[in-house]
Amino acid sequence: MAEEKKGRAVATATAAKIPKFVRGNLSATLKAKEEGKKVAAAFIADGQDEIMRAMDIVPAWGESFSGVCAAKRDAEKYLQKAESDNFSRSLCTYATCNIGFDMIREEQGGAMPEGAPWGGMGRPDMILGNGQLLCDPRFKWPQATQHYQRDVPVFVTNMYYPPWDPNVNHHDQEAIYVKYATEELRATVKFCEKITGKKMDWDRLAATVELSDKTWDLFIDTYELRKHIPTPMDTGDAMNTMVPLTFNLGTQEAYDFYVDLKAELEDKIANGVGVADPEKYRVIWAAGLPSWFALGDFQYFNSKGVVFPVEVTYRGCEKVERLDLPKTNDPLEHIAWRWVRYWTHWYDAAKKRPGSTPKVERIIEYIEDYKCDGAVFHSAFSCRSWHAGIMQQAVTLKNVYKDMPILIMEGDIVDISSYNEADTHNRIDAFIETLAAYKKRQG
Amino acid sequence: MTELRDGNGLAAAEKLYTQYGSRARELKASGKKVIGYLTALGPVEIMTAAGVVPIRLKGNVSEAISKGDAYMESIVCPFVRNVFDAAVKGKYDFLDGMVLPHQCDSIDRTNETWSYTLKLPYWHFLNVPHVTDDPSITFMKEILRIFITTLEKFTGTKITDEAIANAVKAHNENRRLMRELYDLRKSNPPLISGVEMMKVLVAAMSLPVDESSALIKAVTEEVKERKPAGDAKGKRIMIIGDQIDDIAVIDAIESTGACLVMDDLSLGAKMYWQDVDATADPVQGIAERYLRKLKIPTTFVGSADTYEGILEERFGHMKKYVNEFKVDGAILFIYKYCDPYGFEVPAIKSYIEAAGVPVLYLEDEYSTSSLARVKTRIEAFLEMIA
Amino acid sequence: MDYFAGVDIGSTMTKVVIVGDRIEASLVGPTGPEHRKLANRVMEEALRQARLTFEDLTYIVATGYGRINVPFADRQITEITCHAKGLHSLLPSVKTVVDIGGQDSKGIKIQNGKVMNFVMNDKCAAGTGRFLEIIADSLGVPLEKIGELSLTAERIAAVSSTCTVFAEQEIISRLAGGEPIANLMAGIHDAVATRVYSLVKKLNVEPDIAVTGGGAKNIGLVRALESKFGQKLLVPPEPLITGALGAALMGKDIFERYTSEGQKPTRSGHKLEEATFFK
Amino acid sequence: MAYVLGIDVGSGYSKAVVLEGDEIRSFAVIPSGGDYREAGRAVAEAALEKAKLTLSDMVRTVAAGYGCNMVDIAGETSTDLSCHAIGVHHLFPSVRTVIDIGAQYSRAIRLHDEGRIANFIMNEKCAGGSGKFLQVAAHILRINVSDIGELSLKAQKPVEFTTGCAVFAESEAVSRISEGASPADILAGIHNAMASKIVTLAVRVGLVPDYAVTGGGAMDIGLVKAIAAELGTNVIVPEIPQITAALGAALLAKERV
Repeated sequence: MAEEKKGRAVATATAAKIPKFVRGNLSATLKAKEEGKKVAAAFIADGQDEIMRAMDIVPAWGESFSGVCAAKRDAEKYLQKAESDNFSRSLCTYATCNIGFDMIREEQGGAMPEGAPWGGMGRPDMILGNGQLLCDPRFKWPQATQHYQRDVPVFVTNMYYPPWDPNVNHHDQEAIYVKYATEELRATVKFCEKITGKKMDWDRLAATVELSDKTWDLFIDTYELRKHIPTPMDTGDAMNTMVPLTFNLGTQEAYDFYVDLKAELEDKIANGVGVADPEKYRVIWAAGLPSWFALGDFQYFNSKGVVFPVEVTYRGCEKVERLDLPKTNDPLEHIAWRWVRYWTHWYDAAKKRPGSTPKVERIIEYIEDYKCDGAVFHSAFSCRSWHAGIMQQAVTLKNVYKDMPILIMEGDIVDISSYNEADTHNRIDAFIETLAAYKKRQG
Repeated sequence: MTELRDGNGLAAAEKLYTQYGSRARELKASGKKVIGYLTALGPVEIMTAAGVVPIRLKGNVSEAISKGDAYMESIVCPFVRNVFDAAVKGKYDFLDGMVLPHQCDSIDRTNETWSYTLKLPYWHFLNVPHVTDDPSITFMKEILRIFITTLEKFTGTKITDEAIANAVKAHNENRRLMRELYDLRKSNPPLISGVEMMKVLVAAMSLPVDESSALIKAVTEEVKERKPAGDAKGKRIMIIGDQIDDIAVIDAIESTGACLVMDDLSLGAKMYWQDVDATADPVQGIAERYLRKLKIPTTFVGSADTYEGILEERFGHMKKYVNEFKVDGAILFIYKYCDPYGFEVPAIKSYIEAAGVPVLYLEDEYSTSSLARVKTRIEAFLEMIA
Repeated sequence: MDYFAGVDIGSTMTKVVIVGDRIEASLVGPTGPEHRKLANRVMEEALRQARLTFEDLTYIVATGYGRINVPFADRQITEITCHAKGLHSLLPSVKTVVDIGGQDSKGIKIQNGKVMNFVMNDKCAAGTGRFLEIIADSLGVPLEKIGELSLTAERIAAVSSTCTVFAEQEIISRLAGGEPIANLMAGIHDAVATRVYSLVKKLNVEPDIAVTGGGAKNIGLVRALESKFGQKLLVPPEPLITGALGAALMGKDIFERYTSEGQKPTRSGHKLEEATFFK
Repeated sequence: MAYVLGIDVGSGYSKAVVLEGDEIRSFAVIPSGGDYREAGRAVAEAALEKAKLTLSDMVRTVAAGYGCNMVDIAGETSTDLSCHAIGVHHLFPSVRTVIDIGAQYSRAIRLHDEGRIANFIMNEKCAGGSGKFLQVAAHILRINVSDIGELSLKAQKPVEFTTGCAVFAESEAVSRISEGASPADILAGIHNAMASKIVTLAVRVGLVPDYAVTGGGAMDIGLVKAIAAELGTNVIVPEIPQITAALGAALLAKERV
């Protein structure tokens, strides 16, 4: 029922530390002033994490804050505020929720909106956008925000990777993309130096990049423990445990978090503790951001013996050695290579399977490695970037696994008006029955 | 195509508008290769230089999306969905290939849906950047060169810089001619109606550049002959939006006695106001035009020091139009699910209103299903500014 | 004495108002495919009320969703302009009008009877009277009762789906889940009020605020709107007829403007007849 | 002889089937109204009465459908999707794709050879293509839903509907009527609009013949014809298309005996 707050689906003790991370990141934006630090409104997976960390710039994660508003079912008033100035209800609700919040704060002369979740988010000194392939709001949202915070400078960089084309060898294009991304990152550094009035400490940046490489590796090592049957950790948890990687990359805390998580998972495996008991079906969360206001649905799956040992969403990294990055002494060029190679990591595999695509190859790899019986996609209506193209992925997947059950759920990341619990559970039940029939046939 | 005689330019445009793509179909039958493309970012100069027939794709606002829904999400831009639906239904069965320029998520994220569903012999995704700094220009040149090579591979003929330079000349001329026709809208009442103009704009984007230029010339000569008729009471309206490629909305405006005198549409002024500079390396000029000159919301602009300055960079051209074409009111017509335009609405609206021009903001699908409602809004807006 | 008629054909109701130096007659009849062509019947009835003949009418203005279907009207004007006009004549202090009709919800900013700005709901039935109709219908509660019913709620049972059809289903299952009908009614009124409020908020809202249209007859909705706007809302005595009244008054203005210039306004010349294209 | 009972409590109607062995001993269909628990009881009683039996004669009872969790007289529950699959397979073993048109949802269900559910798609945020469309049509034309099918067959030139939304189809229909479209043309237009939406769902689960159309919508001959035309092949319609899920539930109960 809409008015009940859903508890997050957290099975691991380590994941319970996540709210601290999120609160910490929010309060950092509030404390920055007195600590003499600059705050940058920033977006996840924009390749700028290490630059900010190395320059003591405090990131204000709009997506995170909107997610918190959604999880607390507190977003509607901000969505409406944005709507009142003609922002369409069909736009990215991460953005409109944040913009609505900013609008209220600006109207109050900077005073925090009353009842802002977890104390709210601080006013930025700069906005770092990225007109990259990840989504349009990453450069439109900063523009829209600047309309209400006219004194806040906006810098938008651009990082691309070669588009998928089965008839083209993307390796021939990598150099162009890496050169471009490196120059764009360099421009980001220049902008940050201008705003902070500090010079970049290149050794510190190199060290930060090294730390995030280590974090990437540790993250994958940790998550690959979930291959174990029964799986010790579910996607419901992963929607929490992604926080350090996604929002705190390049910090020791992030690294340490996964040390703890890894230890806990190893312990669970040793004691044969699984997410669901008994574990009946293993399903991949194949694409899509979750409905932050309905994370409890993962528990609903688990309660019926369905577990998600793996998800594509928020697994924003790979074992660095698997990317086999060319050696370079320029940390920015290293980030660029890591960027291009990560986003094109499944291209070669896709070439080997006519009719396939890299996105689908990634899903196939996980289905095989994690022994999955089915796939669930989530399509959020307000976010084209992650959710347009899902039907195509599902179709392509069906060509490989003929009768494997696939469920495409529809909802949103923030806007609860798209959600009907009874209806969602009804679909989940039917999906589980298709899983049953499928497993039976598999024998 | 129908021979252009004096005084039948508009009739020819009408025919090409109602039977969209008929000329490309003819040319295909005569052995030409036809390449479809989406949006104002399709580098027509290069396609022309390659000797293929470029046609900018449109949908059909009065046809409900059906077959396409089996492959493409309904959260995708309704324009893109409608064009895709038309393609799936075989309306563009004469295409040899397609070029999808990276304008927005709705195009980028459906690239595979398009290519894997339509399975055309030639396919290219042109990865146009969203920012305009020098590294981006260099990058744009690189991807244009990649585009050129794939076209060469497909057609089996080299695309010389000379051919590109000539194509640039032809398209600059085409744009000059269209601006000349736009000038005839400055009189009061305008010599050419918004509905007629829309038909010409649509017809023009379905033709090889020389035929397009010939058509525009013929229309201009025909329209020049007209004498400014009657006393002009009708309000002078400007429409702003992306690809509005049907007369339905324009007719809704003009049937109330107002006249559409100017646009900032992606198949109108946005297309025809900026030429390609003749540069030593012709690709340089093309890169600069598409990246730095085109005023579209998917290209980030923000180099000015003040926000006011940035607004001028982004929307200043609209203020010029307002003055040059004596605009009384502006209609901002945005498609649902369009992030690039959607996030600009408050900025554009307040900017134009600050210029003393009332703005009606309409958000709709690429469909006539709600035309009656849209019409009521437009009429009320005109009653309001009367 | 000159008499002016306004005909407002909405998606669910047809309204006719005749004015001389006062309101001579005002009538509300249903609109349906077979009714709306019979605007002439409603007009005949109104004339009978006013003891007038069609020939006594000096000028007729049609408004509303079906305004083009009134052959005997001399002029068509949108309901937005007419609502502003009509309401201003009834409640001169009002600066913001919230009109909740069968298919449309509107917000109108007015200044001495003129439209300064307006907004209309997009092609979504949420936040329109139709939403309430469908819900009332599916729960078998008479439409005129749901407002009262909602006021007896001990709490507002929030309804999450905005889409009319799915909200209907959500409510049915919530009802089955034991949620009292009154709470759910409060929930849907709150939902409609919320949609209408965020729509009207696009105007810079100034008091006094009035509610018109079928929605204004729903006390539950008016209360819900008041809690959103955080102030008392005015409701005209006959909230359904403001559009038709405005149309009649617009006709009066047009006529007087012409005569002051020594001209006669052009009439449609149609007799009081059905819209011919229905035959 | 062992009797089992299958109940399907849908958002529009509730259905019950009493099974004797493999034979349908009796069935009942009643409007669900607000209270699913009550609807479940009532429809079961109606069916039992026809069979001159009581609940105590039932060895097992399975409830399915939107309100199945409310039905207290059932031993266990299942989703109506699987039950449709089982019910249809029982009646027509050759069917691989079931198109079910309910009051608010339309669904395409793919069946395994042995009649289990392999895949399914339902209309999501949009009620276009659902029975709601027909209710709306009946509402504006002031006719009974049951008369729609026959009337639609008289269409001269079906109206082209541009909206998919059931609620706004109403305003579109009204304006088409005002443009002179006949009720038959409107209905045929609505059927075509629904059919193309529904078949789109079927495409998404993978078109595999034979096709069966079930649910209240299947009682609309005009709609069934439109769907067949859109599919370009014949479709099978059960004698009593509304009760396939209830039948499936009963079969499930029998299986579990």
